[in-house]
Amino acid sequence: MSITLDQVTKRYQGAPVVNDVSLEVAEGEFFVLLGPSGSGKSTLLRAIAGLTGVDHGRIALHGKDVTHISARHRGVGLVFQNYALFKHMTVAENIEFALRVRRMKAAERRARRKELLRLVALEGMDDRLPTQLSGGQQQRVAVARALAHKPQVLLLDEPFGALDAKIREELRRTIRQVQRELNITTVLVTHDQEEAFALADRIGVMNLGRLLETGKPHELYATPATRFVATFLGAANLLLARQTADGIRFGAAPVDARATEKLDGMREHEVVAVVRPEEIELAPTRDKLRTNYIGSGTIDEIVFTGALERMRVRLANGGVGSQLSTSANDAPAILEVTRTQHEQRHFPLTPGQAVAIGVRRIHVLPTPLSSYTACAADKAGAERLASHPFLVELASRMKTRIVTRVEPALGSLDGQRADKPISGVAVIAARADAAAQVEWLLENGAAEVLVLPTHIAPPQRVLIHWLDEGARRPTLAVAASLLRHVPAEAVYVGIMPENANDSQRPFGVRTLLDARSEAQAVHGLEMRTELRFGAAAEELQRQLNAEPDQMLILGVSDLAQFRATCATLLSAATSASLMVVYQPTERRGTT
Amino acid sequence: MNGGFRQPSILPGFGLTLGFTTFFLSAIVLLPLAALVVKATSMGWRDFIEVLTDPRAVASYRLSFGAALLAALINSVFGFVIAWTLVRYDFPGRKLIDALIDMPFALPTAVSGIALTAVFAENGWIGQYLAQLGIQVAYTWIGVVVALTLIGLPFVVRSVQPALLEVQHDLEDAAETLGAGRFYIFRRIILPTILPALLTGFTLAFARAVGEYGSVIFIAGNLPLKTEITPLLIVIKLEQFEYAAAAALGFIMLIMSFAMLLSINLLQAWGRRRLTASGR
Amino acid sequence: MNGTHMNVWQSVLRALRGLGVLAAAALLTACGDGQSSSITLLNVSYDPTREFYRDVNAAFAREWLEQTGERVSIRQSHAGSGSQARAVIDGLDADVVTLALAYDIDSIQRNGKRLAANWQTRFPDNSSPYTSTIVFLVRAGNPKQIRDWPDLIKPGVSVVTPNPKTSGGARWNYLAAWGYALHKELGGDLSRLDDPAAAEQVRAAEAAAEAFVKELFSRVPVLDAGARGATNTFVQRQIGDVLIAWENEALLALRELKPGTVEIVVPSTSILAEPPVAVVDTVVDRRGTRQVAEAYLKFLYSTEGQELAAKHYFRPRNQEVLEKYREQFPPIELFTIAEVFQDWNTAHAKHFADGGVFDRIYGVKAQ
Amino acid sequence: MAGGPNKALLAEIASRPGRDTIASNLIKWGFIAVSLAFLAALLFAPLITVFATALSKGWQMYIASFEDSDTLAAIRLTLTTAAIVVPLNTVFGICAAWAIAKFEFKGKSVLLTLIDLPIAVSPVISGLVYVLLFGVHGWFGLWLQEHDISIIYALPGIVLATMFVTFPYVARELIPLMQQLGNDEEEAAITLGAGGLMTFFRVTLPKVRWGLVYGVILCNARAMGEFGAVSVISGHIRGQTTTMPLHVEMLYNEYNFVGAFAVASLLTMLAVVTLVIKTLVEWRTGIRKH
Repeated sequence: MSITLDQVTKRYQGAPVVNDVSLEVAEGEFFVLLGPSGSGKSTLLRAIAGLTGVDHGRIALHGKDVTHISARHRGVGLVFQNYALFKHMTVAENIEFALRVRRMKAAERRARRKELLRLVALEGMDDRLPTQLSGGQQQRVAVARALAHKPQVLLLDEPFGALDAKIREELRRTIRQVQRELNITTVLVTHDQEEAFALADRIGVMNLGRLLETGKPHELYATPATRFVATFLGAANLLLARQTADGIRFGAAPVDARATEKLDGMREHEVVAVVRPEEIELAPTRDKLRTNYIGSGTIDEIVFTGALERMRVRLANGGVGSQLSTSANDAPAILEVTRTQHEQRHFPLTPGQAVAIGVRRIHVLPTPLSSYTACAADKAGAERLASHPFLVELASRMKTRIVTRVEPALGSLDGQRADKPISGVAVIAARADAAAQVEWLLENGAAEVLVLPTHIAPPQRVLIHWLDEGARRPTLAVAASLLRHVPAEAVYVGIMPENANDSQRPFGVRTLLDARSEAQAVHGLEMRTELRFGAAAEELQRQLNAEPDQMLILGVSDLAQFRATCATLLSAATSASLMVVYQPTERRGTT
Repeated sequence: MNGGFRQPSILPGFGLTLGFTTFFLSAIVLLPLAALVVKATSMGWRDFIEVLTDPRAVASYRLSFGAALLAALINSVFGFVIAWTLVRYDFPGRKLIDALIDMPFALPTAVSGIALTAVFAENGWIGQYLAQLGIQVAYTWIGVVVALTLIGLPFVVRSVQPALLEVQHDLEDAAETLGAGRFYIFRRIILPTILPALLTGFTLAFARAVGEYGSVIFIAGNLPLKTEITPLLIVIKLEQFEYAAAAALGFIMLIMSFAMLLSINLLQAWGRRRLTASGR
Repeated sequence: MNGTHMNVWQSVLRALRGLGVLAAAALLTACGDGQSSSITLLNVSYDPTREFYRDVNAAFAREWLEQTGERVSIRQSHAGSGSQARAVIDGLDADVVTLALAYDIDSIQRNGKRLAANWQTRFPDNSSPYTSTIVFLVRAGNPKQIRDWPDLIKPGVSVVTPNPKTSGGARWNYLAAWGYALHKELGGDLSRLDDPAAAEQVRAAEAAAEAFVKELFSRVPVLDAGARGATNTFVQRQIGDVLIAWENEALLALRELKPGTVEIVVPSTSILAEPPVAVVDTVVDRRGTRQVAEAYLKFLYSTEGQELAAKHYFRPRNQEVLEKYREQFPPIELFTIAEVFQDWNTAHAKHFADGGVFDRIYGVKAQ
Repeated sequence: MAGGPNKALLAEIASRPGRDTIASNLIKWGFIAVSLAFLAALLFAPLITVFATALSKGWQMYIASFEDSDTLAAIRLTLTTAAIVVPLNTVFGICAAWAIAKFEFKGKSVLLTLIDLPIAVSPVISGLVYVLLFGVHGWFGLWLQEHDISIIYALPGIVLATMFVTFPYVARELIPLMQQLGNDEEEAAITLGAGGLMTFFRVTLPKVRWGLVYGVILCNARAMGEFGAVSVISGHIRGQTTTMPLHVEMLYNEYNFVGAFAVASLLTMLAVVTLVIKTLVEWRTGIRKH
């Protein structure tokens, strides 16, 4: 491996800007770090170059740990967004800088310089000053300069940011060509997905300091695992659906979903479906569709963009409430659709026209967190909860919605049931009888319950624990999903009984390692692990009290066990929020 | 007035501001200096030369210009170090020190002279230790250098400080990833970048020091041929009512300083043109 | 741009505007401040007389009010004697000048014609209402055993005196040393200077005097620009073993500066320093203040004026007052400028002008 | 103008591998030590001397020094002078900066040098030139005398000499700053229909206000502290034409060291004022950011 990052964390004033990033870049690979500004990608690049120290984790180049080696000895080439050429030196002097530092003989320097200038197509510019060159030429010089000392890896920090579109494309081609010719491992940082697709062998998408997903461009585009990647890599319609035994169901319309996974022994639940605009088919009537019908609608707006036609289609009643991008619950959903010239000719459309809508391909996100349902015994309580700042922030980051639900029977233990199953993440306010409410919600079909104290800040640290091994998978899935949207550190707390004997201890450590590797392998979640001894509830309570602004994700598979251990945890007034993940064992037990 | 004389620009106010500038400049600076020149030239060529080549005058040029040059050099080094420290490091009291740098401007020169003499005399706080080393500062040419260094210090620090603040960190980062050591970065990247500012500071410190009178006479010793500065010689001429001779000495100092300032300004204008030349 | 941001800026502008208004007001008051109802006199004097004239002014104003019923206020200007003379030449409207040496008033006469050539005869005693002489100030206990002029050029003695080129007082010091040497070489008979028969002897004596003064100045580590500067160098900085100073300066220093650390040594022979006073004719005539200006200077000769002079360590001309302060002013053999140097202009031309004796002893070539 | 380090940047640099070493700490503290030692010897020691002497006989004597009417007159004169000189030089500095920084014309370097020139002129000469102009024997002397106008040995002379000496400071601060900032925003304002004055007050001035404030502070400090030039032209009339620096010298020559250094210490307070202004405005702009 050419570049290996192992749980790299960098904090500024306590807040992590690069959060537990692990990554391997292969020899000769062109890797693109893609993310919005402030996602930590540039910081990560600077950490690889040695221009920023890391607070945690290791960085290795070609198998050699360079975490504590200064930038000047790392032997990387770095190209800056604003070129950073030495203005008082000529092109030749700029390029030879690294060679001069290494006391190379003048003749060799000259030869190397000529070679590099040929490589970046700037022959004969040797004696110019940077100010006499155009922006594109300057960046070429910067690339040549970064390559002069034959670095092991080439790092490019938004190298095209300051250039106009045409020169950008030209330079992009040059860089790709140079990279292929030298077969040099390259990491490029950009916020432009088109650029990433054009250049990358592999893309890593970063947000909020976390590396969310890595993969080949077309894989990431077709099967993203997260909402963020789905929407950041091109346009996407995010739709709420239910996964049933028959397939995906949008509102009333069941869709025969060949492309999606089976229910896999789980209960019927809410899922998030990604539908790319170009995967939507429009037809005059339902029977003219060659694909799965999901509903009907009217054309809202059409924009001509050359090769493609872009339009917004308002879904008719059938699809109401299933769309995530709008904040209002009962607003009619809008779908983005793009059509090719061919399709346009085949079925010309005008605004206001009614159409039948079909989908060619649906991708269901593996995330267990789909939407939030603020539950309270009365309307005011539910509304108050729905406008909780943290919840609102979380929902907007996840591009999902919050619905309110009034359940007068909430928390009553007299066996009164909810009239319809609770979907999405149930949210309740922290209060003395929260444990009973959680239990009631879990019994009524909720798979996750979020308990929110009135005043909390977004967590700096998220603790993860499950009371029973059976709850491990869903807990990790929820944690991974949540942590992609919260800039916090993840810590798995393993708890052994106080009186654990020596033979049990290695077992505990192994549990930790298993948990970590499963989180990494299955969910792409990097987390720390801590091993504690004592009673689970007390230990967790102690951990939560140790620092402010924490969150606990607790996996449960047995309600009796939950009641026994966590009633006190929930009734105690803490400043931490709690996410309970429920995986009933009885069904597992029966299979 | 602005035909081929200036390059066209859409900004207004050129005539007004340049007019006011030249008027004010003429009234406050050029007219009085013209009086000086006329006075100096009123004495006849032979006398003029005689006054300027008097061995005592020549000795005083050597001291005035030599000490001013030395002081400006010392300031260039230490002024840079101070500016660097103020810009690149954070330490308790930094802001206060930053504010105190301008002190030599506000302190009447006589006060600085008296205070410096008190500090550097053989029984002064610092002078007593230097005396043990056999170094006498007050009443020697070293004292002159010390006084002129104090006078010129703010010029260098205040010229270099903004330049250092502006040095792009990217440049240093680039140099570091290319394998340059810290001293190499300093020598090849930082120094060339701030050199114009340092040069300006040096020139101003030098120009100011050459003419300094108030603080120097207290610490210099004022022995003819040894520790007598040119401005003191001018005062002596005045005491003898030889206005023309005083003006002549003032004039020659002015010419030398002007030549120096002009050459530095031209050098910088040239440098700026070179670095911001076409190509956009 | 946001609100607070603008506010800061506006307050700066407001401050600048305020300054402008203040400036205008100041200009107006400055212009209106020409004449007040009472008579004002400007006495342009030199540095060491500040305290003395403060008392004189108060006493004279009282007396003038009693005699004439007019209020008079006297403004003082003090700086080096030479630069004060220059200021008057260049237009400083002094009603009276009270300077350190006649040469400076002569210069005013010569360069500006602002007073009559015979100014020095208009008041008694060469127009010098008080005198002083040159004495030595040494460290407490007189460790170097300095008693008289020859002791100043003993090995290891370091002398502090100001620069005769810039300080009027220093010229007295220089001339006192020169006069002493001549006096000694000529066997105490200064009248032989004018005796053509003794020309040979006088020439030898002059050579000896020059050698003496040269030796003396070779021991000077610091040539301060002014007399007070030299005193500070000697007393505060502890430079030198002996300070050559005016008697009044030495007495003042004894009282004002670190009492007990220095003492006065009176040499056997010294010069009679006569600080002259004069009315500036053109000014008093223009301003119509001649009467009060002359009364002011005459007041200096009155018993009260003489008492004040003695109090401020100047030797009074009035013998009765002098006797009263005898303790302060020990008898000393004094020679005058006229006896040794003819007059100030001659002395200045020979000794202090460029290429004169003083330049010569510092090795500057004669022109 | 002065400025401090960017703390976030410093923190990042300090975190770099290879930076948190003994060597870099040594260099850092070495630089600080050298700076402090140099400043201590050259700047702080004299400053402490000033304050130590001023306070050598206790606070009461220190305060009493300012009760003397001549001292008060000197302070008043100095403030008056500064109040006239600083605004005039500020206006000049702004005009000169606009003409020089915003336009390209021939002879710019010469003009720049002429503006710098007063720095290079010996203070003695700076005073003398006005004597040569306005003295009785000067160019305008006779005319002035006939019209009974006094310039030298009066406030106008002091103002002129001070103006000469402090002439370059505002311009020198502004010119490089405005040159560096370029013309883009002004040109944008003009194309949007703003007039020259509006462009200046709404676009240019807010950008360069720091340089301007600092230049004004410098100009003011220098105006209040000037000794040599004013000495030549003041006439030293007690309570009337003695500025603070001259008064300091006078008191010193009277062996009134406490009084002399008390007045001098007042002038050193200017640095404190600078600091306060700077901190105040930094604080206010700090509020703006949040």
